[in-house]
Amino acid sequence: MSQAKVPAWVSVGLIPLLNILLAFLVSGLVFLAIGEDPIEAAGYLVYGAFGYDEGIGYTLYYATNLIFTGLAVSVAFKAGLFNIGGEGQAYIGGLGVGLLCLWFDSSLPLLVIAPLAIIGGALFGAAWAYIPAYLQARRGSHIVITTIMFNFIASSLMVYLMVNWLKAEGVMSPISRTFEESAWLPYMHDIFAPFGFDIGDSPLNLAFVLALLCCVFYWALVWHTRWGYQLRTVGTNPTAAQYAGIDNAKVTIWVMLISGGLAGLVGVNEIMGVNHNLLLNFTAGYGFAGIAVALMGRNHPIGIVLAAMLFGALYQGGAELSFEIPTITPEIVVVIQGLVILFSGALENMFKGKIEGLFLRKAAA
Amino acid sequence: MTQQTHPYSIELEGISKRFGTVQANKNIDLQVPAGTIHGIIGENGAGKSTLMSIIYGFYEADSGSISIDGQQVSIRNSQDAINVGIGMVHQHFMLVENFSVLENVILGAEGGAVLKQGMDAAREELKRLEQEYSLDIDVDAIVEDLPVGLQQRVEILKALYRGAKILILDEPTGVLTPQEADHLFRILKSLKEQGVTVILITHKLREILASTDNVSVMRQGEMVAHRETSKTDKEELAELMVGKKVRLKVNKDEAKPEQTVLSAKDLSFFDGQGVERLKKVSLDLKAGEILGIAGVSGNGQSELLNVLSGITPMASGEIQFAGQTITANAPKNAAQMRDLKMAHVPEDRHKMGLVTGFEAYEAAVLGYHDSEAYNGSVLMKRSAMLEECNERMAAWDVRPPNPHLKTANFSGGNQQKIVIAREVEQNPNVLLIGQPTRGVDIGAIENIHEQIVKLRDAGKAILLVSVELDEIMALSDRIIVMFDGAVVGEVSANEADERTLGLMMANAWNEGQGAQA
Amino acid sequence: MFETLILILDATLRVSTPLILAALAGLFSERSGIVDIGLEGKMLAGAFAAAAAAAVFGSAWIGLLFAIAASVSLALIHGFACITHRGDHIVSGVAINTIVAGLTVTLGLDWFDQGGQTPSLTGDARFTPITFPFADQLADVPVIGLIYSELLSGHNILVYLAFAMVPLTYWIVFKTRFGLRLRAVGENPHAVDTAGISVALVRYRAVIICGILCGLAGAYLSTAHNAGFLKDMSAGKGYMALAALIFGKWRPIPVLCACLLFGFLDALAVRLQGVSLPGIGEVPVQAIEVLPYVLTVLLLAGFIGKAVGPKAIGKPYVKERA
Amino acid sequence: DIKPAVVYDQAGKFDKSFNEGVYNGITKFTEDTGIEIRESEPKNEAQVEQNLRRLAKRGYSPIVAVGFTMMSAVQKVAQDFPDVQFTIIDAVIDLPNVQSIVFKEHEGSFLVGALAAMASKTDTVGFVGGMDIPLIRKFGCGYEQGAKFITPNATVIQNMTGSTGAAFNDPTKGSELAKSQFSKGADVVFAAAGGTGIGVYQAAKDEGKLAIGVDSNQNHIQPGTMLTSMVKRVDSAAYKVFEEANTGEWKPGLEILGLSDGGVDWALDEHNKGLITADMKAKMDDVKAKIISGEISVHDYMSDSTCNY
Ligand SMILES: Nc1ncnc2c1ncn2[C@@H]1O[C@H](COP(=O)(O)OP(=O)(O)OP(=O)(O)O)[C@@H](O)[C@H]1O
Ligand SMILES: Nc1ncnc2c1ncn2[C@@H]1O[C@H](COP(=O)(O)OP(=O)(O)OP(=O)(O)O)[C@@H](O)[C@H]1O
Ligand SMILES: [Mg+2]
Ligand SMILES: [Mg+2]
Repeated sequence: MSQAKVPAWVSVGLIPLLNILLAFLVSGLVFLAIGEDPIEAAGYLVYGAFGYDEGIGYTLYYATNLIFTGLAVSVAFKAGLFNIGGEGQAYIGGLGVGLLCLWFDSSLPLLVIAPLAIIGGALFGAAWAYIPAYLQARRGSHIVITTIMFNFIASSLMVYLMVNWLKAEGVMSPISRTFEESAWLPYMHDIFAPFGFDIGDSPLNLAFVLALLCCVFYWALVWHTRWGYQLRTVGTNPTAAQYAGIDNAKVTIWVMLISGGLAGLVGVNEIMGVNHNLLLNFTAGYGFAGIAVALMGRNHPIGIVLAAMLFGALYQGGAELSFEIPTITPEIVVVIQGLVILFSGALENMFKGKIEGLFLRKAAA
Repeated sequence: MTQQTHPYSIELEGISKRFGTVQANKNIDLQVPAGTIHGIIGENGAGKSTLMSIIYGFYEADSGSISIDGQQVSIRNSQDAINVGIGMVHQHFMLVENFSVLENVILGAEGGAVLKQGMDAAREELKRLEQEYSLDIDVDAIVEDLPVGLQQRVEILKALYRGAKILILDEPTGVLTPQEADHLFRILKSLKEQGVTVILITHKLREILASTDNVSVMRQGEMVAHRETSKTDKEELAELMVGKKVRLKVNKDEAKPEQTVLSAKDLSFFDGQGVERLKKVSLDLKAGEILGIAGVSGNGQSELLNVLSGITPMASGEIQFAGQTITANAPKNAAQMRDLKMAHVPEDRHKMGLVTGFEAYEAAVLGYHDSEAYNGSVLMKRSAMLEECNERMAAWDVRPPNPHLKTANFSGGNQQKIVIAREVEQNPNVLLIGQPTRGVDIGAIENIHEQIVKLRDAGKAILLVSVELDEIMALSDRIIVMFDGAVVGEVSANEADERTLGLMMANAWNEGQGAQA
Repeated sequence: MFETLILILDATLRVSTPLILAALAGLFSERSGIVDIGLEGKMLAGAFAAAAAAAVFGSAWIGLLFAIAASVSLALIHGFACITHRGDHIVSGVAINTIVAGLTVTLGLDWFDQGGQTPSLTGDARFTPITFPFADQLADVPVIGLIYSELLSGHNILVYLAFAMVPLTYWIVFKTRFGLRLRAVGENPHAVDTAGISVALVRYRAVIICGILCGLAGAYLSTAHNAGFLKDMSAGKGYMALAALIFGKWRPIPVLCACLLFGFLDALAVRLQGVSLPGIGEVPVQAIEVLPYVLTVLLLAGFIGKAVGPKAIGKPYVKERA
Repeated sequence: DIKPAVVYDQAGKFDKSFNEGVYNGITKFTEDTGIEIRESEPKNEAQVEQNLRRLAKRGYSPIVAVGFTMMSAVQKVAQDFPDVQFTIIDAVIDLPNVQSIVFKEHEGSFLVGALAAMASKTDTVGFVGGMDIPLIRKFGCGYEQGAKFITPNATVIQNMTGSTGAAFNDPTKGSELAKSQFSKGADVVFAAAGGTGIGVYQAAKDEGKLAIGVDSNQNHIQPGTMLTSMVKRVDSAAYKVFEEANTGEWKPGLEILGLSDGGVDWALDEHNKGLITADMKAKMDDVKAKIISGEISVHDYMSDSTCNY
């Protein structure tokens, strides 16, 4: 509201940094509480995440999922919608990817299956977001609640389908048969190998590139197209949007379709890139983590990539940590995640007022 | 009624208050003699409400002191204020809408942890108060079902129920018809007779002159003058308020109306609760004229603008515009109406006219963002938008002329310029314009009025909605009055006078026989 | 047939107890305007604290105290974020759920070395069934006997407490001063403020009550219904409670009915498993499991009647615009 | 010396049942030989493979993978590390460097089914399975045969907890299922459901019925309520794997453990001896001998995916 403005580096740099720092500080206390040395743990964490080729690969592999869900949450956020259903949309997106791979893996080459599966995953994810979106837009149902419900429904649906229809012959767990290799998205290490680079065996695959492309898509869409303009108008001032002749309901629906589609792409990474079969629970909480990623990334693609890498590093570093120190469970990473959401999301105003006040007073003086 | 021990019922010294960088109150002194009605006037944003909210403990002052009956008191929250006998009727009512009148009145003064006995006692006490001040009301009615006039009574009852000796009313008549306002002033008078001190904020100099004993004037956060009401007049007060001589008249020639460009027939509209907000409204708008719509706010003017501009769909009726027939079954949305060259400056620029989070150049294309001028095949043309914004900022003297500044960071008047420039520069055939000068200072008002008249003289049709009768009378060539969602009268500008319009606004005008009682 | 029905209803009571407690918890919070998606986390924390303390001290009651303490602390964090710092209610709730999901397992592993579980609880470390007088003698009386001895008798204290909480909540919310202020603050906090009441204080009290009830729900899970804590044992019940709250339109009695309906469906799902229904055939368990969620969506879609919450819900109370 | 490692499945090593059995075995091995065993508890699919791979890379061998869920990961990693010895329990992988250990759970289940029928006063016994998979049906089918062997007109109520991995870790549901079976007249219930069993035993205790444990000897969990446990000696199997590796006798291929070699059995200890009369004990010894001798042939559900015997 002021003529005196808070410098940008304070509001997008200093304050978020302080919040994250605080989250890590409190995480350190948790380590102390369970009798572990937080410095040593941090050492393993960092080494596991960035210390060697394979570790970096894993970090980026986790980040891939988080970029998709982070973008998904964020794009809906831009239109003022809280899509908490990324988990279910990713789940159903994966179903789409899996079905296409199962149908076409023996008849089509990768070059055809890959785009098909990507579109399929996005469409399935989008379709799963459509119903909550429609209900929000046309009937005013609260999207937070409906998307949560749709997470549960997705999970029941998948169990039903896997157990009754998609389970492979002769295996115990409800997993589908493994796809033919023609439906495997190439691993990064396989892509680099011919050029003489050995980047270590990891699940990192071509879906990472797709994730980066999605960031560019997001950036162009939100800030450089008229759809993006409409979307931001609806998100910041729905009344003004109505005044401008923007159909709020339509925007709500299509932004949720995009959001669901982005979340659905998690399936490309997980199903086509890594597991090579359909299985249960491959979404592993990425949809929820996407909320934190979007928040921390300040709803900007570059921020989201950075935040996704941070969280990816936490996942991978956490796995390393619990591998090296078996008394630490990987769940501690979930705690850190939660603390990051708390401090940089819910408590974002804690320092904001004081610090901005400090700068404003300096500027006013 | 109360024993007066001190000449001043309330006394302020050096009150200051800052919101962020806005200095809303600057070192304010004020003395209100006991048992009087004290008026406070000032332009929008002068800091009147802020000052009153400080007295009532809603905001805490940055510095300064408050004395009640000569005793310095510390008021840090509303409870403190209530304890020293202050009651306040806020500009925006502070009522819980789905509570009954009784529940609203006892909120905060329940008289015990369990409601039952407190409620019964309150019922008795309210009966007494109602009789004493002739404040009739059904205490079991749900507040949201009551008309605003009665809701205001609930606010007054709330204050009296808590034994207020000082009653503050912040723009109580803004939402009332002149007749309801008269009733209010009778109530205030009887309160005064009972020894209650009343502080009254209003924009209407007429009311100040008619009912107060003293008047204080605020300008840009400062208290600039105090007058005994009997020793001042309209002109002096207006000048004190604005800080310079005010030309209350707009320069314009006789209108030369031409063909009808927009004609609405029997428009009806129902809101979300199913209340009929527009009742078969018909009007014709001609090229080259300004048609003013007068009325107390909330009588369907906003809804009319929204229906005409395509923002909300009509329930029934018909609009003829630009060779098109628009009906409930063949609706056009706001974007389509714009394509037909209808422009619209909405009543509320924050809520509707602007996206305050956008940079100015983005806000400057709101509604026209689909236009070819700003779009390539896929991406928007940022440079074109910026260039045009720069030009307009120069032409309309928007300050600061920075297209990258967040819209929120422009002052009210400059925000309004951005909106009006956007709509007028489209060279529309019809301009709908609501509250064009609300919250805009005198200098800017002149400018805006000039632009409106210029557009009319260029042969465009203008529909003007304003709750300021003065503005309506100064600008319009023809005036329609709305009441309760319907058109209740039409007069030409030459015939219009404040009294007739006021009565029409209260729906108390009967042609032929003049005013009812 | 009648006996089966009684037994299903009996199970319904057991299963819906944590839902009722959590939904009433949500009712207090949301009536005050604070959205609480963190019911899940608070319940889980309560379950963990109850089981851990009960395992250490050997007393379910001490466990209950710890459950309440843990849950109330989280409620205060939620309040600190949403009331004091005007944070987003949903983000805060998500954060709390995430932290608790990780922290319970982490602490559990550190303290008990059993893969994040607490030791199995026995004896006084659990709330055990209370048998009503003459329940056994009356068991054979037709109809009444069964209802009395099977359905009504033989639950633990927390079940009775949960059901007693419903009329109590009704009374508090609609018949007391606190209730009046609670409802008002959720509808129009400005009105409450200008009536000389501290908005923050009313809201903090509401979230504390919410914390207490979630603590009870958690303790029920780990020290009454089960005999120990298990990772993620709240299993979405917090979200279901939230759905029940909306389903019941933020009113105690309808909320109770919604919880009972969800509980009944759950109990039914257990018993319908593998059973072939006449005309339908074997219903997939998933179809029954998914019913509460689908019902909630249908309600929200307005097919069953629109759910309109407290008006100021989810909006931070700001006096001074920034 | 060998550098052995074990990878538990996602239920974790303290599941009071299957994984915990392995854990007990290796603890004993470490006590006996002083050889430390590297343990790892992956928490998701990606980590299973990651951890197997990392252990193999660091030169651990043999690496024991606990549970059928690890089958595909072991298959992949074993191919990439042909010099490392892998052992998988409960699944069969045909690779030159993989040893597969499976059990004749149907034989053990037959035994406890017989005991259940002997102890039942209502001639109705219950079975609560974990996840609905052929392996668990194999338990149920053996149990049913045993019960009907003793009481031909016995009623055997069977329920599965669910169709996902979570079904092995849902005591609340286990307790509800048990209660529903009790209400249908069952007075002995056998839980082959991992952590879910805890709820089943608790329900049995609360209602004064009998329960039968699984995998590890679970008699101590609710003494007086636990009629017996169908032990699947994963502990000794694991012990044996490491011992053989230590002495250089480890060899790939399929190993099937049943009653005859003590791979499965019923548990009798101080916790349940009060529940087992001399008669019952004698009868059980007789049945056991007959199965080993082949006089009783127990049908294996997994041989033809039906329970026709
Ligand atoms: N809560 C607030 N937060 C920030 N700024 C505020 C707040 N309330 C008022 N202001 C600012 O303080 C100044 C004085 O506002 P105030 O409401 O006191 O004016 P007013 O004289 O009552 O005007 P009006 O006649 O429009 O009611 C304005 O610039 C306004 O924008
Ligand atoms: N609602 C608001 N949100 C943010 N900032 C505001 C708001 N209202 C006012 N301001 C800020 O307060 C300053 C003063 O605003 P105000 O509207 O009182 O200006 P003014 O002095 O009346 O100017 P003008 O004559 O152009 O109306 C503006 O520069 C603007 O940045
Ligand atoms: Mg004001
Ligand atoms: Mg202004």
